[in-house]
Amino acid sequence: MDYIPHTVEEINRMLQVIGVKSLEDLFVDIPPHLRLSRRLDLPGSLSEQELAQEIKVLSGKNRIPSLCLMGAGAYNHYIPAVVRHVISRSEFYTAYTPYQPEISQGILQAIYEYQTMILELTGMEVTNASMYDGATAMAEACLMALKARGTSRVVVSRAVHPEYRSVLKTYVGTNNYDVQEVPFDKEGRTDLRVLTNVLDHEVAVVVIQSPNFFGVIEDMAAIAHLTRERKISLCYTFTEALSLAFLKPPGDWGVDFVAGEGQSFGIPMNYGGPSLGILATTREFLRRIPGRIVGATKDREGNRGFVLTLQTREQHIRREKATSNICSNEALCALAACVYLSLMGKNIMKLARLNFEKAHYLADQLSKLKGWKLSFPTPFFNEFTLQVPDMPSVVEALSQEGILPGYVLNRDYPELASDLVFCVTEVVTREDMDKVVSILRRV
Amino acid sequence: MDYIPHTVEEINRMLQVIGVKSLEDLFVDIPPHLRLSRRLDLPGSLSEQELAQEIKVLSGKNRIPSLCLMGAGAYNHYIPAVVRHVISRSEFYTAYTPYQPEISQGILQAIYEYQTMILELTGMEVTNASMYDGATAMAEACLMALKARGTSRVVVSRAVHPEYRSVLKTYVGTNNYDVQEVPFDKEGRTDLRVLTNVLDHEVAVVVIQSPNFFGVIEDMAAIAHLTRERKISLCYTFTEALSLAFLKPPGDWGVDFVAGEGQSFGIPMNYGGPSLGILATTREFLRRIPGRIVGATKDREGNRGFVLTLQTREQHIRREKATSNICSNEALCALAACVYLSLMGKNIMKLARLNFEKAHYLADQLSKLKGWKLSFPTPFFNEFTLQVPDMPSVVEALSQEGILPGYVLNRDYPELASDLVFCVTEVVTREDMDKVVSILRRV
Amino acid sequence: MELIFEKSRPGYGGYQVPKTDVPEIILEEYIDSSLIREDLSLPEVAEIEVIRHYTALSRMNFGVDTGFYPLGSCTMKYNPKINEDLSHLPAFEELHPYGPESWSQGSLQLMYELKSFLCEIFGMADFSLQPAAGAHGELTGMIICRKYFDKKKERRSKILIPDTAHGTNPASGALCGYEVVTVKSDRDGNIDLDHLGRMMTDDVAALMLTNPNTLGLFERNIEAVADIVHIKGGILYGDGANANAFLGKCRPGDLGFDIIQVNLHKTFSSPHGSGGPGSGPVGVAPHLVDFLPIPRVVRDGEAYRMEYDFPDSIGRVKSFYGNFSVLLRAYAYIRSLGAEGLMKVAEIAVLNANYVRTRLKPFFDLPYDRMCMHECVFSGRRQLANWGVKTAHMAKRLIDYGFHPPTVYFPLIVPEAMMIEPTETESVTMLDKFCEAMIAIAKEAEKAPENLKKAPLNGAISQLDEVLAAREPDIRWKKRGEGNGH
Amino acid sequence: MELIFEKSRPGYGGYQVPKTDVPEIILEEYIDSSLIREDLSLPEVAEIEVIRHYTALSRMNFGVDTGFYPLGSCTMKYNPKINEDLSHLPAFEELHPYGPESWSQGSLQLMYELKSFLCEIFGMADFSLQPAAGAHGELTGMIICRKYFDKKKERRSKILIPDTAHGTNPASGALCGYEVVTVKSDRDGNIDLDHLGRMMTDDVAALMLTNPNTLGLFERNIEAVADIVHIKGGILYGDGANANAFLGKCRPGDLGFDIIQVNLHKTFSSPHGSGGPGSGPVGVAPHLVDFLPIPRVVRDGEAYRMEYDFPDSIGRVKSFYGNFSVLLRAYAYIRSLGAEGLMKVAEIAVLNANYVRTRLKPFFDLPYDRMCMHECVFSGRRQLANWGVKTAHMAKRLIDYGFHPPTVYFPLIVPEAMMIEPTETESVTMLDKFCEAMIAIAKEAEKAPENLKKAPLNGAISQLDEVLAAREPDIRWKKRGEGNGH
Ligand SMILES: Cc1ncc(COP(=O)(O)O)c(C=O)c1O
Ligand SMILES: Cc1ncc(COP(=O)(O)O)c(C=O)c1O
Repeated sequence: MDYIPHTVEEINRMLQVIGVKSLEDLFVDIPPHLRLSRRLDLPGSLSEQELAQEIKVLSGKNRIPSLCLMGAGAYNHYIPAVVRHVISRSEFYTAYTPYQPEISQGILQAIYEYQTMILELTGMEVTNASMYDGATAMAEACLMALKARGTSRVVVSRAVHPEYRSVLKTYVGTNNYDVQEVPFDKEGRTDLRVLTNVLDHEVAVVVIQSPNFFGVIEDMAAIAHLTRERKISLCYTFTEALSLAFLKPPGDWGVDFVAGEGQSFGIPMNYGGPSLGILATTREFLRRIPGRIVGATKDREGNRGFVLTLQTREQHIRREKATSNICSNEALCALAACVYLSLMGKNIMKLARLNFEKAHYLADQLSKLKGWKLSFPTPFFNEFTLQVPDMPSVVEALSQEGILPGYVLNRDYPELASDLVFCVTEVVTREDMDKVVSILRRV
Repeated sequence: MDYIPHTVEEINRMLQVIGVKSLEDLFVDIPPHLRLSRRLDLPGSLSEQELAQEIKVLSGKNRIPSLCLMGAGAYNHYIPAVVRHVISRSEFYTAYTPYQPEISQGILQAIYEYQTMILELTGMEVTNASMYDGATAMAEACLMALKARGTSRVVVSRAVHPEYRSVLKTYVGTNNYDVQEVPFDKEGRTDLRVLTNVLDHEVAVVVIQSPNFFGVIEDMAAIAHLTRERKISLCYTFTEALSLAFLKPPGDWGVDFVAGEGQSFGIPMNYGGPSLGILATTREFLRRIPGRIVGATKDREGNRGFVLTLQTREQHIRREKATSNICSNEALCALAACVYLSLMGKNIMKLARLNFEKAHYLADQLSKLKGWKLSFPTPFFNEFTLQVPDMPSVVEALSQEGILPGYVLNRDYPELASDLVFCVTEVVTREDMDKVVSILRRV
Repeated sequence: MELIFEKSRPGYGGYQVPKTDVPEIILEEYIDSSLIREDLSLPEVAEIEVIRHYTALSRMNFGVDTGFYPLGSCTMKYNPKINEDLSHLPAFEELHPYGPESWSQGSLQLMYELKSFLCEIFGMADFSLQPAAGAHGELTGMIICRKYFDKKKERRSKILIPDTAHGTNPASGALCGYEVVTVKSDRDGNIDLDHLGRMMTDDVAALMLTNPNTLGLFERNIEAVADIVHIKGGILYGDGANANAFLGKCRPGDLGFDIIQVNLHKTFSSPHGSGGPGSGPVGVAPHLVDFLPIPRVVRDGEAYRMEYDFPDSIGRVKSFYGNFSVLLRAYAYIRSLGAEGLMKVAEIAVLNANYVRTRLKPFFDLPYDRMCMHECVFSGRRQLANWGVKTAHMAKRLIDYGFHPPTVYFPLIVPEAMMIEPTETESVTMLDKFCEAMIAIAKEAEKAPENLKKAPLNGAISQLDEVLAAREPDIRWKKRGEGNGH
Repeated sequence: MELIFEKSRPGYGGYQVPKTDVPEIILEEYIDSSLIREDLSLPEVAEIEVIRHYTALSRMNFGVDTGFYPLGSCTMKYNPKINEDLSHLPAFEELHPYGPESWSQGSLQLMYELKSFLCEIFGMADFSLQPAAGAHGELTGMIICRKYFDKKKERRSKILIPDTAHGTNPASGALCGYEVVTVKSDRDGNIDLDHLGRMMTDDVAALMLTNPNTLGLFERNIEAVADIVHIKGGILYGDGANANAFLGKCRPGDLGFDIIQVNLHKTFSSPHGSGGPGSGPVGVAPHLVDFLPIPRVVRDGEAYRMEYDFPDSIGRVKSFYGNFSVLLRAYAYIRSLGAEGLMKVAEIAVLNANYVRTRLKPFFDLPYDRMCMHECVFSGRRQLANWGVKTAHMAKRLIDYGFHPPTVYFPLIVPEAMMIEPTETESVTMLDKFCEAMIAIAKEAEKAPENLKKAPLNGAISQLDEVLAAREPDIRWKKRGEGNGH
């Protein structure tokens, strides 16, 4: 099945208008000996019905857990039906970046609304229309800080998501900047003593995740105090956007950048992507932030309207002097988040609280099991780390029942070889959790 | 979860405007002792997330066969994705009957297109915007004929779908009209000799299904000859609309009514409904046909536009003198059919041919099995009846494999106690069929 | 806009049929070629053209999701999106009606429970979910009436219907052979008890009553009405299309109704689909249960099944079991709202209607000036008499203001009727906007009537000539040269 | 239109959070209240309001499904609906990235096969599916360059980029610390070989070349170009965003490209989502395979898994594995079309562009008058010089005719550029309509230039003041009284 609406007669008529004899003649500019002289070696074409059948067979090779206790950067939240209905409006999903505002007011206004919501959630002053994901948003925030300060080092907590640190290293390393990691302490928080020691004049920015990879809420007050004293930028990152509806807005701690992942706001896990990179900062960076920004303006009659603005930051105008290379971003995911947040309204605070309560229920129940204990005695939101007596059996027992266990830390943190990070969201019921406990009791 | 967008303050303000004290005061007209003094005894309310969970649990109690060999009035055809995308446009599905044409041109034009397609398929002159289903369309066609002729009897072939005959009896019986059934012959077709004998002057209309319930194609030429000679109306009915793309259009035989089921045109089986009642007739009945009709007209500027027309037939104008009581019909299903047929175009003839070929493949293979044979040696489309050696084992063997066997005839036709009607559509692959044969070979 | 046929280009096909995987056969060996179709004139267009065509058409349509849709008697409330999604779950949608019942337990259970909910909500003994729409339910109810009296060997040839009734009521009665007799309304907008008393004779099978009636008014004398009918051995049939007004407040069964049909697509919020599919379950009092259509879903211990063995049943009114996907949405709706939610529906629906009634009363004639239920009916006679502006004009003008017009010219007993049903899902902000538009239009009727008569003024299409359409019916497209119309 | 915030009514919430089923806890016992948020100012609106608001916004947007969208360089082709549906299958959508690989075999196999298809189509040795967009792929490619030379211990600080290149090319190069040097184009619109020869020195890491370039022209001297770069030890990077032009006709690997990024959302037909998500896989020649990002999907007998152990890898450029749902659509697209379908895509895309080029040539300046590939670039300089009509005006005027404007003012070397990319999914009927609109506009420019300058004339909104927006940035809504803008 192709999607080409041409009959043979039409093709011939068009060739005539162009003044060539055959379709081949259109490709004169490709040197003949460089032409592909064979057919591509691909499986045969499929009709729609056959395609649907093939893909369903593939989908059958995946297994969706009956219960998901994994977070670690991708969260299994309930997505209200309204979100899908809105983003399935073809006027949205088949459009491109709103370069022509007069016929793109729909997405422009929605992104302006989205920007407002993100600023409410983060407590910051400036944001953009989205980044690729949380990890790249965080890496770009650091590049912004490095360029602004003209120094060479990023300090990042080891309690930041390992993949985020990895992306950071790729982005920052290629520019001959340094990344220095700071360990966590017994409380599962970034070790403040070590942090204090490494903050020399080469450091441009400190990156802290909260709740961090272990689920632990970091001591932002202390860290912000440290960086502020030294006039070093502070970047607050997060993987679980719902925590923003529970915790004090990062802007209140006086951070310079908030960069993280918005997948929790109405976007399916999708095996890890697409998701939504959120990046917010202070007014100082209004003309340096990467990515698209929508602004309000007026039309000839004085009506409010929306346009892409501050484009002199962008690649298509400034080219090599642009603040980033971003062109396509994750607009449809931003729209999903916008709809999700509109629907939730203030109730999202209740939802966050529900996550908190459920996670604490499971944490309490599991810590009562013999040999189990919380790895860190520190407040958490909906993820928490547990030290377990016999890791392979635990993982095996849950998997056997189709339950996706928490994240096994030992690959990334050999010192936490018997620790697991669990996540509990609103879709997990008490019954589910009691079942988990009873399975694990038998291990 | 309710869907009521009122805050308590707003309710109070509204009550004030109305000039009453409480919501209770609005219900003064209901005599107090007739009021319900308790709360309705219903399960507790559910949030969206909980609802979705509950319904999914219910859905898990259904079992969709791995392979469906059942037709018998509901057909498992492939539905192209485009159909769902169009009927999911909320401007269509959340609208009502287009009483106000100026803001309903979308559905009005689509139904006008649908009417045209149905007339092309049936070869008739007049049709409407849909009926409830095939069975009621057929019953209403008979009522039309009875009223037009002023006689009292409908003759219906026993090879017509049993449920259609049952609906006919309900509709026609309540009006003190008679229904007389005519048996089928050894070929599985309506017995022409018996038919000839019963066609007296009290008969208003003869109903023939083709392909009939056994899948057999009726001898329309002979039957039409019979009825025409006696000036009796002839109603052609069908359950498998796709057969219209394969067989000579019923209009070509000179029938007076074509009434049947359009579910095959892009509508899921839905456990039997909603589906699409198709009713078409001759110009003579233009002002007697039940249901909505869309017509083309002009606006003040002379532009073409569409309106509901010939409404003097309808209940809201003519009340007890209306040609029927239909108000809501199956408009969205008609839209689905319209989109389906637009997409298929002439290729629907190929699709029908594919059904024919596949059905004949399975029929050939199964008739080779020991003790199996075609019940009727008569041409068929995609359904066919087989006499099988050991009915319970056959049904059991297929069901065991999650295969839905054909329709077991013995409840409706005790004389065909060891016969099954199979159906093969384009979604059944040769591999599927070979598997069926090998399972049955082992029975 | 061009028709899809006018976009057709010979030789193009938008859909690719899968290649055959069975041995090709020579058609003529299996079937006489005289039986086979030679050609079929359907549009030849590409997938992109199909999508663009119908997307463009959708954009020429107005639905509840587009805006306020106060179409009286139709209960155009918000249709929850989750219910749409659930109705499309493959395990429901792909279910064959003739699969073994053990493979359909989910759907059967849902139907069984829905039926029980309806019994509780409406106070009836049992329900059939088979009818496909409200009018279909009415017909079913009337057939039950006939069967009931047939069984009792009573000959009753008439049914009574108030002059306010919806057109489907007389049409449904007539469709099963009853003579329809109209009963007058009194000055309060209720059924005239005296007139009813005189008309209610021994040969009357039933009174078909809508309560609240189509004026949006509750029949205050419902007890007396029921008595008059029952004393004469008649059946009190209830058109339940207006159930949105009384959910949880009172129950038709308790009011004396013997049969009632419920419009699930109205009260229980299935989208109206541009005119269907709907669903019109019929509920009956205990003495009529035996007459319900077959099959009926029953419970057998833990399992559910269809039961056919009811010798007094009227038989089937539809193939299979009803419009399942509509039943599912109604079930989901009831489960979401629960008892309190349903009662709140009635309360707010009635609140909204009375709010509109109160706000618009100074500007339009209100023939029955009393507390209304879920809808209110104004008359445009003042505007017609003084400035020659018809209700139709004002209705069309509302389109320019971004609203769907109310139902007009119904009920018939109100001249220049405008029947406004806001439903409970509209906010007061929306009602205020609507009222302001109506008030502006009332002023325009006074100040600029000529302009008003040309409405809608801003649309892609202007007033359509309905007379022309009926006089020269053109109900299908024909190729140029084939001539159009009949 | 009002903002969703302006529709907010205090006290209202559109979504009901499930009741808790665990024992309530006293928050303060678990967490210091100074860490907790007190309030959150999000819109307080009902579900019906959310749906109506965003439905209304959608109706103010133009997509491929709305009409012709010849936005050059963006390949706005039809997005098959079946691919949308398949990408939403729960077994794909609900998959957690950290589930055991044995639970993700379907997704892994799809990624593995897609990667193999891309290798075959582009003639590269291996691909990484991780980058989230074209520009992200460019960045990844540049980082690979750096790592490659680092490993070889060569210090190369510059990259060369032709003056026709898309802005993302220099931006991506700069983002990883390269000095960007521009190479001129010759009179034919190809890269100037002499200039290239002079610029290609030992400290140049790579030439970033788009072929066909953004003038829609194939680099005829591609072999010579590759030689010049390779002789100096440089890398030839290909921006594959224009791959729609050559699918099945030639392969970048065969042309001498060492690295290429492919924009799946363009060539392989994922919808553009109003600006994303996209996907920009990066393919490399054999000598660069070791540098690809980790993890890489590999096949182990019958099973598929992610492999992390590539010591020379540049590391990760994104969390997890790529934009999977975009990959899925691309996979479905390639499976649907097969080899012949893909080649037909290129043929018809090129046919359509040349048809438009030929038809419009008499009316607009065509700076490079030769056979084009999948797009053609006109200049509006004649209209500007003679009648003061800018390309921007003509673009806006197209909106009135029902078309999305082409890309304008790019590529930068064409004054008043109009870059038209019809794509293969547009019928000749549509192209004719578009050409007629363009010709009408050319005539308007001559006859009624002042009117044209005010375009769009018929929309809900007129020309927007972009200067104001940038001068007084107002990037978020604020409550009245809080003041707006910065
Ligand atoms: C009062 C009343 N009764 C019955 C009906 C008929 O219902 P349906 O359209 O479902 O057949 C309607 C429909 O508008 C109605 O308003
Ligand atoms: C030639 C070219 N290269 C690169 C890009 C960047 O691709 P993306 O938007 O996916 O980042 C574009 C996008 O328009 C392009 O046209």
